[in-house]
Amino acid sequence: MHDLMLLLFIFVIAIFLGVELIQKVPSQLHTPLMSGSNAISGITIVGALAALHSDNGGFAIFLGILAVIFATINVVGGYLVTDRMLGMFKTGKKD
Amino acid sequence: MHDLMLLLFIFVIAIFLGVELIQKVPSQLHTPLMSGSNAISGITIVGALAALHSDNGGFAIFLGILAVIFATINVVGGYLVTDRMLGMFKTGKKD
Amino acid sequence: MDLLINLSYIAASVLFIYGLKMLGKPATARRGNQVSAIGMLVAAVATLLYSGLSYGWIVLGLVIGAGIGYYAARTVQMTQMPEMVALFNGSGGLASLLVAAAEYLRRPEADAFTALVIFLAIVVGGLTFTGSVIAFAKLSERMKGSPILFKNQQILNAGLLGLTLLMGIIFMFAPKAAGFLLVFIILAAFALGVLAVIPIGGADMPIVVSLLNSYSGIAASMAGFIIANNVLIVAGALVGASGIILTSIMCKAMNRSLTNVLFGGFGATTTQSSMQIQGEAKAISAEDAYYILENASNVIVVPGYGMAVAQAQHVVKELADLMEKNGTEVRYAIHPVAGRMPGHMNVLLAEANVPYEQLVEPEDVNPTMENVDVAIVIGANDVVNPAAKEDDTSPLYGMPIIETDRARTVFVLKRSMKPGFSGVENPLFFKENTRMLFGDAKSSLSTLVSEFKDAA
Amino acid sequence: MDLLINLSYIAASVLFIYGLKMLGKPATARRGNQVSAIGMLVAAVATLLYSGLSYGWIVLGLVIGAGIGYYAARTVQMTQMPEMVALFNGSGGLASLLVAAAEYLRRPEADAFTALVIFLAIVVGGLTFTGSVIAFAKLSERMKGSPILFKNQQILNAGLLGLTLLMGIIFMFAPKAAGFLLVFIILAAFALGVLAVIPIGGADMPIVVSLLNSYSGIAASMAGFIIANNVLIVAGALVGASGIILTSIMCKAMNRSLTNVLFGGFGATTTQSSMQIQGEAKAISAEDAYYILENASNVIVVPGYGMAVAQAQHVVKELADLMEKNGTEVRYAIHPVAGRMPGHMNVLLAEANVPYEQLVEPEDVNPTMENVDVAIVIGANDVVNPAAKEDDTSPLYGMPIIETDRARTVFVLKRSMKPGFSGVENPLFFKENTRMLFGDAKSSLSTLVSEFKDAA
Amino acid sequence: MKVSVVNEPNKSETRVALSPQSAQKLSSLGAELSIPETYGEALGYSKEEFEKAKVSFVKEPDLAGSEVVCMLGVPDDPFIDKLPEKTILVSFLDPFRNPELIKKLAAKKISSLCMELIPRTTYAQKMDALSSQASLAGYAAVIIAADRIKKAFPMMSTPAGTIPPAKVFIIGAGVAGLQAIATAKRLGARVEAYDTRPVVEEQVQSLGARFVKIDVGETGQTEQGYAKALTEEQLELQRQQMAKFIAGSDIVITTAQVFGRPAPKIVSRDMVEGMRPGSVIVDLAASTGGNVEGTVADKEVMIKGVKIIGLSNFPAEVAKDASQMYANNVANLLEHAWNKETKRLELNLEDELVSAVLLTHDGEIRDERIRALVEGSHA
Amino acid sequence: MKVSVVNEPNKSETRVALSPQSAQKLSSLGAELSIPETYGEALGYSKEEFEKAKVSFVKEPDLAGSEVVCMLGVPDDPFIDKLPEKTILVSFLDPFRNPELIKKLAAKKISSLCMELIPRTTYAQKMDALSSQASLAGYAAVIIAADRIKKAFPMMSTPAGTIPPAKVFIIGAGVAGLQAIATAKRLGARVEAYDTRPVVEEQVQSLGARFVKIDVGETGQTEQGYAKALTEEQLELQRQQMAKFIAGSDIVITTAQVFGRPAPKIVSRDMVEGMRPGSVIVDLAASTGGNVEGTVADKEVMIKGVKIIGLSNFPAEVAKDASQMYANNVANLLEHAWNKETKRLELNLEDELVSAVLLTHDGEIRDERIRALVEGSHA
Ligand SMILES: NC(=O)c1ccc[n+]([C@@H]2O[C@H](COP(=O)([O-])OP(=O)(O)OC[C@H]3O[C@@H](n4cnc5c(N)ncnc54)[C@H](OP(=O)(O)O)[C@@H]3O)[C@@H](O)[C@H]2O)c1
Ligand SMILES: NC(=O)c1ccc[n+]([C@@H]2O[C@H](COP(=O)([O-])OP(=O)(O)OC[C@H]3O[C@@H](n4cnc5c(N)ncnc54)[C@H](OP(=O)(O)O)[C@@H]3O)[C@@H](O)[C@H]2O)c1
Ligand SMILES: NC(=O)c1ccc[n+]([C@@H]2O[C@H](COP(=O)([O-])OP(=O)(O)OC[C@H]3O[C@@H](n4cnc5c(N)ncnc54)[C@H](O)[C@@H]3O)[C@@H](O)[C@H]2O)c1
Ligand SMILES: NC(=O)c1ccc[n+]([C@@H]2O[C@H](COP(=O)([O-])OP(=O)(O)OC[C@H]3O[C@@H](n4cnc5c(N)ncnc54)[C@H](O)[C@@H]3O)[C@@H](O)[C@H]2O)c1
Repeated sequence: MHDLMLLLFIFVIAIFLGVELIQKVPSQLHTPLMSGSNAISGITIVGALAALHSDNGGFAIFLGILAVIFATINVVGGYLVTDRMLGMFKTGKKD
Repeated sequence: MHDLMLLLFIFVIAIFLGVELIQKVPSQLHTPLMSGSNAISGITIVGALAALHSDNGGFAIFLGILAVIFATINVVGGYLVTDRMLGMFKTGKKD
Repeated sequence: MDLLINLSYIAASVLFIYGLKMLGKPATARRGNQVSAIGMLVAAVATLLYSGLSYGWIVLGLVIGAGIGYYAARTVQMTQMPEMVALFNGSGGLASLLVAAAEYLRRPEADAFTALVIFLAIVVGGLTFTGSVIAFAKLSERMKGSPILFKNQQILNAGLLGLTLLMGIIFMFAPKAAGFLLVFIILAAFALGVLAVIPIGGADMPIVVSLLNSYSGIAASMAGFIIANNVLIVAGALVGASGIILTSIMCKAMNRSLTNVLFGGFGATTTQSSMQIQGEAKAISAEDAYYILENASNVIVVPGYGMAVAQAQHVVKELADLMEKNGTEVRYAIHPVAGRMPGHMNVLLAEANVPYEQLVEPEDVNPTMENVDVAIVIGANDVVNPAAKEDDTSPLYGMPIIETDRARTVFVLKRSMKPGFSGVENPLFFKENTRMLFGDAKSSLSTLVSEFKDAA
Repeated sequence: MDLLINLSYIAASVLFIYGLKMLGKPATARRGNQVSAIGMLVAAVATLLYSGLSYGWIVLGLVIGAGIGYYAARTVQMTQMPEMVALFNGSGGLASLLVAAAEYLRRPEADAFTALVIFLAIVVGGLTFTGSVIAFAKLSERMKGSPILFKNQQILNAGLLGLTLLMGIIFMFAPKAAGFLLVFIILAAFALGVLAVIPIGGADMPIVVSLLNSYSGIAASMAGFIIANNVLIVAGALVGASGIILTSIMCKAMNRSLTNVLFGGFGATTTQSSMQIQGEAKAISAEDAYYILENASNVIVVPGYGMAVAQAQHVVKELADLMEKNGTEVRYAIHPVAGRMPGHMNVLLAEANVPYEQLVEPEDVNPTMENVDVAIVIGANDVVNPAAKEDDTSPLYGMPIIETDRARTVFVLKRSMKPGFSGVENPLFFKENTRMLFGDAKSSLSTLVSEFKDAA
Repeated sequence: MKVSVVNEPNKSETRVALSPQSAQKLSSLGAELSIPETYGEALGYSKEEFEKAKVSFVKEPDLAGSEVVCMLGVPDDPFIDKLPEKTILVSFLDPFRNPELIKKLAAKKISSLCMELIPRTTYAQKMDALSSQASLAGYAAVIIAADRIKKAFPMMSTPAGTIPPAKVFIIGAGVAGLQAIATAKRLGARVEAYDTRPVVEEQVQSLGARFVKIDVGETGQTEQGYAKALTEEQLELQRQQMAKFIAGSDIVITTAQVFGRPAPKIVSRDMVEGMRPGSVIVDLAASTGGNVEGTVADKEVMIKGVKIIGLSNFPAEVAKDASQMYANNVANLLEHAWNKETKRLELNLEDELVSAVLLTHDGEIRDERIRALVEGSHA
Repeated sequence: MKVSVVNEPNKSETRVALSPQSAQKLSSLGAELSIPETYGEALGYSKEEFEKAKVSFVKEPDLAGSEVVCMLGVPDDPFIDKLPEKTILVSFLDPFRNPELIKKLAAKKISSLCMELIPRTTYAQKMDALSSQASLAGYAAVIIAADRIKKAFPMMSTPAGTIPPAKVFIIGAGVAGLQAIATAKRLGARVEAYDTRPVVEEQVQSLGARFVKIDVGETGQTEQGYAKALTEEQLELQRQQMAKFIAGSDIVITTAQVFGRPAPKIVSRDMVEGMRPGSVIVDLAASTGGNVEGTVADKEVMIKGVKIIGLSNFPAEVAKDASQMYANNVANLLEHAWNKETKRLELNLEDELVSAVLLTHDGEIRDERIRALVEGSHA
């Protein structure tokens, strides 16, 4: 119970921090920012990895593998695509 | 151990949040903000109260009472003084 | 080992925080993304330190996922990036759903709280998944972009949502016994995702993707609660919260409200019929106006007597300069009778050093008014009064005006709804595409200027 | 019960967060303080729900504390508030120390981590206490305000700090056995607080109080670790972090660096002797310059040819207007030879609608230059060159200049260190009170303008 | 339809009533334009430009064959004698000061469109020649003042001492006054302005100048936006308070007019003498008698070192622009009254604007005030 | 020490060399000032003001008893004949065009402080009468142009059509040119400027005007900041490229001077004829021969509809300010050379500034270039 409360605590504070972090974003960054934060939501990979416990049942393992695959797609694809977008700004029309 | 880690976690995130919260403060608010956040640091009153466990030894109780007294001074005095300062702004020279 | 893992998680969270913050600024965005990627690496590697993991399967999953992700990210065309992001986002949501399901299988005798978060992770993850897939389909034009509407849609949605919640409550109180419900919950979540996105028009898709992105963060956070993992919770919450903020920023930039986007499809057919009868003038705040200007590529400024009264000529020039720096084309349309003496506007604009080349006459600007993203009417009134064209009983009838009413969006900066010199009511204020920015023109413009500067 | 307590703590934390945020904005500051007070109430009441507390003692402590606090807060004179804040802050630090000590007495067989945080809470709390008391004494002039310095002060401080840390390490590894050390640690902490504050001058006291405030937050946070109480940790950390930020903001506003404040006393005697030999010009960022301007009550603007080149006249006017709105008196000192033709500055300032009343001539402004808080030199050079007064070999010698070098602070806005029309080096740039704000004058000023607007 | 534009009866008039640009517009409506040879040459209009606009040149205007005759200045008797009945005449007619002329026009059944009678509505502004000419007059007044005074307008902080800005005081902030304010401000003068109508305060400030408030009790304006006449008492009160502003000014520009009456005398000889020697007064109302005591139209009068300048024709100082604007005003008026189908000018008395501008028609004087005046002068 | 300020030999000169303000300064230094009766009256200076500054009025200046004599315009022979030896004379002397005069001054052992020779350093600017007068000349040139042209300067978007801004082209952007640019800009004209010295580009832009680049190869300026003369080839190249700018302008103002030489001829008759009729040229260099072919000093010449105005004395158009500035320049010069202890003017040849300005002293011509010239004219 206590643990959960602490986690809830963390959750609440992190929400506030998330709100404060993003203040005013120029329009050309909307998509990259969305994409970049989408990549962070791939953090679920940590959960997916943890799910692949060797003492898990077969189906759970199967689900776990799928979870790892999808989470990894999100992480790898997300970061790379964001990086490509941002890389193009250098040569982009503005600045 | 795990608990402590979570608390540490909370500590770190709260530090970041504290940094983000205060961005640009007009000079007339410097003192009230300092005073107001000083009142918050009186949160140690929670620790002081918790220290007054009935199963504590006499000296600990004594320290506890002192702790409660000082913490309460900080809290009560801090909030009141801040409120007085801010109350005067209404009629103050600016705006 | 645990200590190391936990410290790594703290480090990863800090990296995410920095990364997100940096992503919001043009100068640091790319490095921010890299910082956050490092955070992800740290978190993932730390997780591998847990004892008892099946590394074989892990490697298998990682390799397959990384391969697909890498391939997709490398080969996607620049123009297709938004839909690719949608797809990635969907897979993140699905992963959270799978994590929840797997955890449930491992410990079906969960307590109520864990059951609750399992339920939430599955519902949010599931609807993120299908919603993202639909968004992908609409963006990539595999599906038609226009809103898909049918009768009783709202009732169906509400019913399904209710049913899902009901199943959730049951599941929460008897997680083990009601395990079979999970299958239905998953299906319901999938259906909800589809239903939520199909009525939304293609143009609003970026906003939807951003919202779904926020959801996938929440799903990850819920998954974090299931396995009591703090980095998951923190990162998920960060994404969830910042995603909502970003979504609302994007809404403002498109001059939409979030409810409008989400439920706009439903209203679409009815709003159109709202009549010419002068309805209500819609006010806008300078901040919201900024988001629209920031996105405009073609702006005309229409100054009038109010600009002179407010002595706003210098700020007008400053704003125009900032917009030009932002890549927007800005012109000043000067109506011959604007102000209170011939050449009134010229005197003021010359004082503010507006180059003569940027001044255009109504005849020149009216024909292309449809291409004007925003017309900013600054303390002008009679000279933009559409009654001069439309209403042959108006004393202004027949006078050529600057036809700002035909621009995509019109901002009218004035202090009240009062008429101008001629005393004639102005129907422009009540048009669909008009927004009133009330207040002294100079101070409204100053606010816009500082919004622009803040963003830089 | 525990659930309720914990939820209350979460609520209290959220209230603190909102309260702090609101405290930073003039419009919401007072309500912010109230919100945070409610948070405190919630946290305290929730704590009372813990079982096994000695309510009698608690009530005793609360009543005494509240009485003293109430009395002090009500009766204090407005002018004495800063010192009162220092005193309150000191009692907070002392309370944290006491909590730590009491906890130690309760469970002397603490683990290393707990011992560490006990040690930290005691040291930080203790030095906060005595430091605050000294600050109070200096502020209330119970003690002389000037820095108190003696020989080998630094060595003494470093030695004491080392000794304290040493005791801490010992204590950490044998908390029970080394319990007696705590007494010495407390004494050392007290001494450290005194020693840290006495060498600091009275004018810098507000900064010191702000820093000590941040410390007391840290102390509370450490106390939170001791009793594993999250609301303590969060609130303490918030105060600790925001206090540091506030401290650095205040430093900027006083044009000091933090190290300068903390160790300034030591350097004081030596810096003075650093010679007239042209040292290094000190650059300043627009942001830092803003903090100083924001605090100034008397500013003169000295425009020169560079203002014309940058066509910065409109921004100059805007900045001046903003400063006036902020309560600052602003005048423009026009040197007769500024620019490249007689009346050059007049043309530009008239264009920007600067009222003639605000223009002053050098003869009028020079005699009261000592009272000018900031002189902003905008692209002027020869006309503010002190060589004209000081150096009889200079080609400018004998020309009356605008003696900005005698103002409290001088900002010079120019793009480089290059000399002006006359080609003569300008010693003004190297003076103690001069800061160079490099860059195109228009863009530097624009940045200042948006800093002002952001703060509003 | 034949439209003749004729030479000005007043030889000193340098403005004209047709520009190549306005000719273009009228031709495209279907007018057959003719003008005297060398028309507008002095302003730099070339024969080719006019010919490109389908204008024919004539030695003597064929008045008998013209249905419409346009000009700028008030026509003289011999000229009107030459006009056939029913001719449509477009011109300034200065009706309040020329009752005899109006009577004659009515008697000859000439349909006269009187440019002074254009209503002051937003719609009609494009035909409003009083406004267009007044605006340029305001500009010209300041330029003349700047030329005549032996002092620079702007403030100059120079190594040889600071030159204070010239103080300009503008009385009457109508169209001309506002333009004068704007021009003097631009040149860097310290500008103050006064008007009896309180709405003008905001307009003056909108040009960055200071409005001087003088309390003379109840004042007002007519529906058309013209000022009402002040009572003699009010004028006295005004004069007293104004004297000190005038004394402190380097330049005074007066523009006060009351439609249909001689200009109010606002600046008395005492006030003039109260000014510093070297000061300059420009009286824009000179042609209707002047706001300043001592003004002599078209002469520069010196009174104790103060120069009073009162041209009868200020817009002619910028004759090129003034002509362009007047010509456009006329063309816009004709266009408004033009029947696009029949390609003819048809005076539709139902049309509010035409009805307002049409001073004489079918033997009748249609404007009440002027009819009263004419009949009065008769009696 | 007796200081006489004398009437100008040139009766048409309206400027004066002493103002009450400068008199105040000189008196406080210890000068005993005397001026002719009615001195400065035309500019509005009153007797009382001067008397308050301890100036005495004389019928005829007591030249024999004066140690210092100040004036503005170049003195004539009979006047110099009346000066005793060793008198200190302060005035414009136009030395390059008056070698005989200089010779005479030297011969009479007069110590002449020549206002044209004030060095163009930052320190000396307060005495720099060429600058102060040039600056006002630039202002006056624009005002005259605005008065003479039949067109308004500013752009006006009016219901009767848009009036385009006047195009003003300024040749030579020294002190006078810059002031002309500023003034024309203020009035709302579209201003372009040209100068041979490339540093001027930034200065022109600092006033918001456009700088026209014409490539004529190598040019430069002397140490004193004066322009170097162009070669004949360069001038031709310049003329060609300039013709088209001139043709497109409504107003051309020329200010090009080269110190010590006749003004360069920049605008040829062809160029003038290329302008639209009604255009105006103001030639600030008229007194040194003019930059424009056809300029006649103090006449307004018409060439094919283009008016060329070349006054020999532009600053006199704003004589009041010009006098104030010149008087301050002179006072500042005297103050610089004054010995505060002895309360006397003492010409210290060690002082760089005095040494530069002192043209003749002790029978010697001290400026090399002028000595060369005088000796040349002799031979
Ligand atoms: N050009 C001329 O020569 C001339 C001469 C005389 C008359 N007129 C007439 O004047 C009119 C000119 O049209 P226009 O569109 O320029 O002006 P307008 O129709 O008179 O409208 C001006 C508007 O500006 C607003 N305003 C006033 N002060 C303001 C401030 N400080 N901040 C923001 N808004 C302010 C007023 O609304 P709020 O009060 O709600 O703020 C008003 O509706 C025409 O009718 C024309 O006929 C022109
Ligand atoms: N008033 C007259 O009639 C007249 C006529 C001729 C000459 N002068 C001479 O001009 C001088 C006038 O003195 P002053 O103090 O006005 O000017 P100044 O001594 O020439 O200095 C101007 C300064 O402005 C800076 N600057 C130029 N462009 C800038 C930009 N875009 N942004 C920021 N800074 C810029 C330059 O430094 P950076 O390059 O480092 O930016 C330069 O040091 C005197 O020496 C005077 O004798 C005056
Ligand atoms: N609707 C339109 O589009 C339109 C067009 C042109 C003019 N107008 C309005 O008509 C009004 C009159 O314009 P005008 O310039 O032709 O007027 P005008 O030439 O008749 O008079 C000039 C000014 O002198 C003022 N005046 C009269 N007696 C005075 C006195 N004793 N002391 C001081 N001032 C005195 C008047 O108030 C007026 O402002 C203006 O308000 C103008 O805005 C409106
Ligand atoms: N140091 C000081 O304080 C100070 C004081 C006054 C003037 N000055 C400087 O001295 C310089 C000259 O000033 P001035 O106005 O007395 O010069 P000027 O009157 O001798 O000449 C006027 C201008 O004409 C230009 N010119 C010459 N020949 C030309 C040609 N063929 N075509 C086009 N332009 C030509 C010159 O370059 C100059 O700019 C300026 O740069 C000025 O800044 C400096």
